[in-house]
Amino acid sequence: MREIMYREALREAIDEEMQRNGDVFIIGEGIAERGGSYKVTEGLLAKYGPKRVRDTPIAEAGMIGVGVGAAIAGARPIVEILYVDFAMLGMDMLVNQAAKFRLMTGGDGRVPFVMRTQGGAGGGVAAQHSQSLEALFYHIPGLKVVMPSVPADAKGLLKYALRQDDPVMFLEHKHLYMTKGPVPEGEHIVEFGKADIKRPGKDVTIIAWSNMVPRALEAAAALAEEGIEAEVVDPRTLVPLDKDTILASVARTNRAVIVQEAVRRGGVASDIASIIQEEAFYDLDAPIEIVAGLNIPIPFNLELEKASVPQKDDVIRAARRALHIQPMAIAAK
Amino acid sequence: MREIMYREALREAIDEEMQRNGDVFIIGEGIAERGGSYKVTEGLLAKYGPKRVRDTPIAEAGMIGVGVGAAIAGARPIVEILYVDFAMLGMDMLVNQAAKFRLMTGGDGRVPFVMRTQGGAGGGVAAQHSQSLEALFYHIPGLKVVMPSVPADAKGLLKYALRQDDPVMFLEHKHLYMTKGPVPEGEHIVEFGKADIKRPGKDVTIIAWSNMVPRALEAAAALAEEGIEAEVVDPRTLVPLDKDTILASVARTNRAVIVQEAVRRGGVASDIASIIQEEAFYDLDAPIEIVAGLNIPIPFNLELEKASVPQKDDVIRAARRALHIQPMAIAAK
Amino acid sequence: MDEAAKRNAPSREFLEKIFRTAYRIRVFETEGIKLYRQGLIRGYFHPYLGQEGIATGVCAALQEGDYIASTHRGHGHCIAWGADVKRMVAELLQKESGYCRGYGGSMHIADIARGNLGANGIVGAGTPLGVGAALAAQIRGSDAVTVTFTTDGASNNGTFLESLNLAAIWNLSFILVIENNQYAVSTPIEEATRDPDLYKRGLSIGVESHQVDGNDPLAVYHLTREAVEKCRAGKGPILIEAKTFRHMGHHVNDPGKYMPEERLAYYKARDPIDRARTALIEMSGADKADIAAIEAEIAAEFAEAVGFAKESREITPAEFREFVAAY
Amino acid sequence: MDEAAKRNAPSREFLEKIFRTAYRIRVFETEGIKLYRQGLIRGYFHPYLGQEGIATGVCAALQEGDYIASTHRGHGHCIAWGADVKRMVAELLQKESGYCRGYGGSMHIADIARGNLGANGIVGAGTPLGVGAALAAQIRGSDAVTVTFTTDGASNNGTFLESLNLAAIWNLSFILVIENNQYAVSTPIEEATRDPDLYKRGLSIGVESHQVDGNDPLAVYHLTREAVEKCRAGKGPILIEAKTFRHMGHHVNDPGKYMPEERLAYYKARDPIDRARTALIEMSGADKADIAAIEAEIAAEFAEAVGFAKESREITPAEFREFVAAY
Ligand SMILES: Cc1ncc(C[n+]2csc(CCOP(=O)(O)OP(=O)(O)O)c2C)c(N)n1
Ligand SMILES: Cc1ncc(C[n+]2csc(CCOP(=O)(O)OP(=O)(O)O)c2C)c(N)n1
Ligand SMILES: [Mg+2]
Ligand SMILES: [Mg+2]
Repeated sequence: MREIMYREALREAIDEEMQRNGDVFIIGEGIAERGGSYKVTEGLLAKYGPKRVRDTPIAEAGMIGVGVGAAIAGARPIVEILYVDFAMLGMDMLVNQAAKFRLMTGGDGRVPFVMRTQGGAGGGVAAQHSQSLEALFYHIPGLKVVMPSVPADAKGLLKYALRQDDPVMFLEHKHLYMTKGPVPEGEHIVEFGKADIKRPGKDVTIIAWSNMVPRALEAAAALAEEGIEAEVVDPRTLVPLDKDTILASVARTNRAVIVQEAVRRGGVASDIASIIQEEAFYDLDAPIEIVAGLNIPIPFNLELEKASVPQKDDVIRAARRALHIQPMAIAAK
Repeated sequence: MREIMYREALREAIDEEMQRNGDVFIIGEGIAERGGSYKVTEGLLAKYGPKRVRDTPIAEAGMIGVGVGAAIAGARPIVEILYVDFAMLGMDMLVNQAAKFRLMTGGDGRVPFVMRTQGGAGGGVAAQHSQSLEALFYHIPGLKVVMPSVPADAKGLLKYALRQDDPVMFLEHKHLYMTKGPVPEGEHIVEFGKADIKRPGKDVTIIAWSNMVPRALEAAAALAEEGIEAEVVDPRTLVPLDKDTILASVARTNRAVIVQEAVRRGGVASDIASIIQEEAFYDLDAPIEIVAGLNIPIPFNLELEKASVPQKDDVIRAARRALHIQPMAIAAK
Repeated sequence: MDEAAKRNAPSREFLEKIFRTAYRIRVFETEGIKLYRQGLIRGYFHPYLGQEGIATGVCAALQEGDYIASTHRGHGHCIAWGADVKRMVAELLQKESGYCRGYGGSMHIADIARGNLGANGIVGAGTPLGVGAALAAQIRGSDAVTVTFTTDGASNNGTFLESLNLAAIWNLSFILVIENNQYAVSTPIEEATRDPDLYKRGLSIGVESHQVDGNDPLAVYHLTREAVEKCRAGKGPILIEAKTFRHMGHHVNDPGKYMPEERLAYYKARDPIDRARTALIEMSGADKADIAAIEAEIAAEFAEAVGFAKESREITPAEFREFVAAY
Repeated sequence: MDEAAKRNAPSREFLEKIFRTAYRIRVFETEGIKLYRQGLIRGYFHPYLGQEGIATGVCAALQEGDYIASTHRGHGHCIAWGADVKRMVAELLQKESGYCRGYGGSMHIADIARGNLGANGIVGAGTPLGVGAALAAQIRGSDAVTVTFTTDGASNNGTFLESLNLAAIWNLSFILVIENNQYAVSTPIEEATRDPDLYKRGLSIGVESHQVDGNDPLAVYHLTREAVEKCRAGKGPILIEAKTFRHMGHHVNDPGKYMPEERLAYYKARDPIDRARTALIEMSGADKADIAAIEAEIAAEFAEAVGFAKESREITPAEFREFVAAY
């Protein structure tokens, strides 16, 4: 299969869905004339014209709110927010409007709205441009939360998102845009709520999403050299969450490591851990390990930034702990 | 000791701290002339004048932002937000400014800012006026999260909050304002990070905060009639969290039930569960039970509202499950 | 007949429609408050009493296919938009036959199918939502106009600037109607902003903006009609500030003591219902009996709605479980 | 000497200070870009090139005890406020001796102790923060004035309306300086709003508002001085829109091809550094040698700062662990 970049896969999804459905449109800062800060929307203005591809002023609450309104009126907006950090300006529209509309209207009102944005640390963009905020959306009933780790999932999930009637927080990662992978041409759909086993293994289950998937895979490769076969499970969508695949994997391996870039306190990893211990308590041979960001804003200094988010070695160490391999033993090995 | 209402305890704390420190001031919608929607601020305008007690327009982002700015400049603002739901309008100021300022300035910048607000369901105020959103603040490093359940804690914690140099999310509960309890007069301080055992017991640990504390206590009383001695632990502050008291209790009881009014998915209960299973795995004789709100916005209909948040019986059932008491057995009893 | 002539000689049918709408709102609120005091309605109830002229005049200038978005004080907009009073009362009584099946209540009544995007419990939120509907209409090439009813309070909120500015740069068919009732709960507008003439804010960002007496349903209608026509001709958005005053406190349980008596008396003397009634009598020749018949009919309609709502059932636990499963 | 006379005959000392400040910013940005291209600076770097006249003129009108709040394009404000260039460069190089010990970087340089509330990575956020500082000053009975530097882009953001309105109702000693450089990244202001004269938005909410040529440091100074005096007399807040233009793209890696050449040429011909230099020469009699000496001194100062920064150490893991423990 041809290999394309994550950002190209996203563009292809938008392009195909705009072609397929005249109700799909996209707004965002610099997404039209300039093709977007991550070049996801390059070429769309030329192809679909200024009605359906629009630049906006710097007004995140307004953009998101207008998107939600358009969705309520039956259109299918994509609102691109440059950094997930800036989505905080539009939280009311997400939390109190988009997420609640369906219930508040007794089911009649639907909000086929997609917010695309990106998060994650790396490159010294500091505390206000580096967060991983999926937990905030995850906690709000009514929002779907999608975090693709590879180009094929990016395309398939975005196409699926654009056919849903509920608001979708589509969270990309700044470090994945230029990563490449095989992506089917044309109609390629990845349904929500279906985890993907990115690497099979029998000794320990590593659950990771977004940019932590490549990191978990590196760790798994390193663990394999020690004879440990880690299974890497990528939920792909956090809401809905594919509990079945996670629990089935843990039932096989009896050990779980959850890796998230977001800070440890109150992250999605905690929730997944709470589910595993609740539903697979008797499967577990060791405490569930959570590898997560430190409980701090991301520092500018590159070394400190690196120290603030999980690295390959952190995952390896956690897997060993889950397998009761003492640091001593490792050192001796 | 004299008994006063939760709202009176809050007022006393503000009053005493305003008296003590001329840098303390309060702003909010209707808090000055009208004395606040919950009468917490009654009388303060007359006593401290319009410079330190101010009504604001309906501009939550502005109010919070202005409070944060004043704090950076060394004052000690209290910003009252009518409903925690409305704090979503000011999320950027909380998440990207207040919480991050200390780190971004390498420690020089401090933000002695207190946001007082209230949450919780009850009384048919529907989806946009009923949320319990502590998990959103809990996940943001740099914010302290305080949730008093009784008048004495309300006073002591608020006084302590007004002497801290970091931003505090002081989350009250709409159903607690008129509850009464003993409150020491004058200097009464409750430090952050010290859980309170609201009822001692040896069979099961029930962790609950805010309005779930009275509910947990009712459940504990009912359980006692069945011969089950539940210990009710109230963390009082979620950030910082008193892990030690929680873990020590679980080490004694070997069973934990966590009760939160907020929705189940991604709530603080999940995080506490993740900590207990991580640090007290071998103490646990049963999966940690989480009793939480349904994963939906709160409906208007009173019956549905009630069905959406934990009730006494839900806590009782969870405690029994944690003790491996089968529903059958109960029915037979 | 040109607009000016029409203005001077509106049809009896039209005048009757205006009066009926305004009066229907008045009855709904007055009787609704009684139901509230009987404990049949829970949660918040923000009466539209005194402001009926605005919803009435604005909605009379709109047509099928248009959209409206409303506020926490939304009953009037809903009724003026032609909602079924039965389903409204049923919603307030948290019944399954209500507009939101009892899930929403007073602050969330919506009628999506017919283009009412709903009341809103968040002050200011209706503005971006309305601009969004106008954007959807523009993208679809429809000539629909969207009206957001908003408030003086919301005009000091960031959504006001952000969304009206978006509507302006995109030339959307959007009309923002500020119901300036001069209070946000107990805070008078003079304490909330230096310049209580809110239409100026539209001018400052290049939006055609007007001020009107919100207690005059016909004046509101005529101004809105012109605005609607301009919008359909691609000359939107337009801002209309309608000055008005509540007849009572902020919500049912607010005595509203802070409202100065003379000011209240001034506005009560300019009651929009009286003006609609007088217009109907003076401009179309309707007599007292005609009026009495209409009023009786509307009262009966409300009584019937209460009966309907009381007899309606609530959502069952099974239905609720099914609903919850989607989350 | 009254203000008008002073305006025509500013002292050599004053003119030299203006030139030094403007030139210091110019050197900082020009040389800083080189460090960036060498890979010594990471993350974002938004040069203030072309806009130096604004920070220079505004800060010259302030005094110790006043506050400023800045933007993502904040180096110039920081320098004009008298920051130590050594500690600024050290911050950009993520060193422990930097203003934020390397935790903040370009977008977060602050100097709390001296009343600089900091640059900000969130467009528009400096406005409420600045209003807050002004509020704190008022409560304390201090006569401090707070200036927030903001942008054309931020003027379409809700924080603009909300916070300026709060400053207005509370008569705060607050000056909002909009640096209207007519672009938000690649989006021209004409596409972001209908009326590019942003000062009108202040007028619409009753705030005294002015427009000034942002490329003229002395004009900016004089206008700000008047505004500061009014503020100290309790007549704040005041809005100043300073028109200007960037000399290059949005950040170091943006070629800025979308900026029309003639417009760029127009503004480059009105370069604020040239104007400050010319003023110093023409109004105070400084000669080429004097100028050359100042320029050499500032260049040396920057070179020294780079040396200082390079030799400085980074935060140690132990220090970091201690820092983290507070969270
Ligand atoms: C964002 C937000 N802040 C505060 C409230 C609480 N609240 C409800 S109505 C109201 C006053 C509204 O005044 P105004 O906007 O002028 O509308 P009016 O009630 O006069 O119709 C307030 C403060 C709210 N619902 N939403
Ligand atoms: C709230 C927010 N939205 C978007 C951005 C991304 N961003 C950084 S600078 C910029 C353009 C800013 O333009 P303007 O406000 O006019 O300031 P200028 O760069 O011209 O100084 C944008 C969109 C941001 N930092 N913050
Ligand atoms: Mg009002
Ligand atoms: Mg700009």
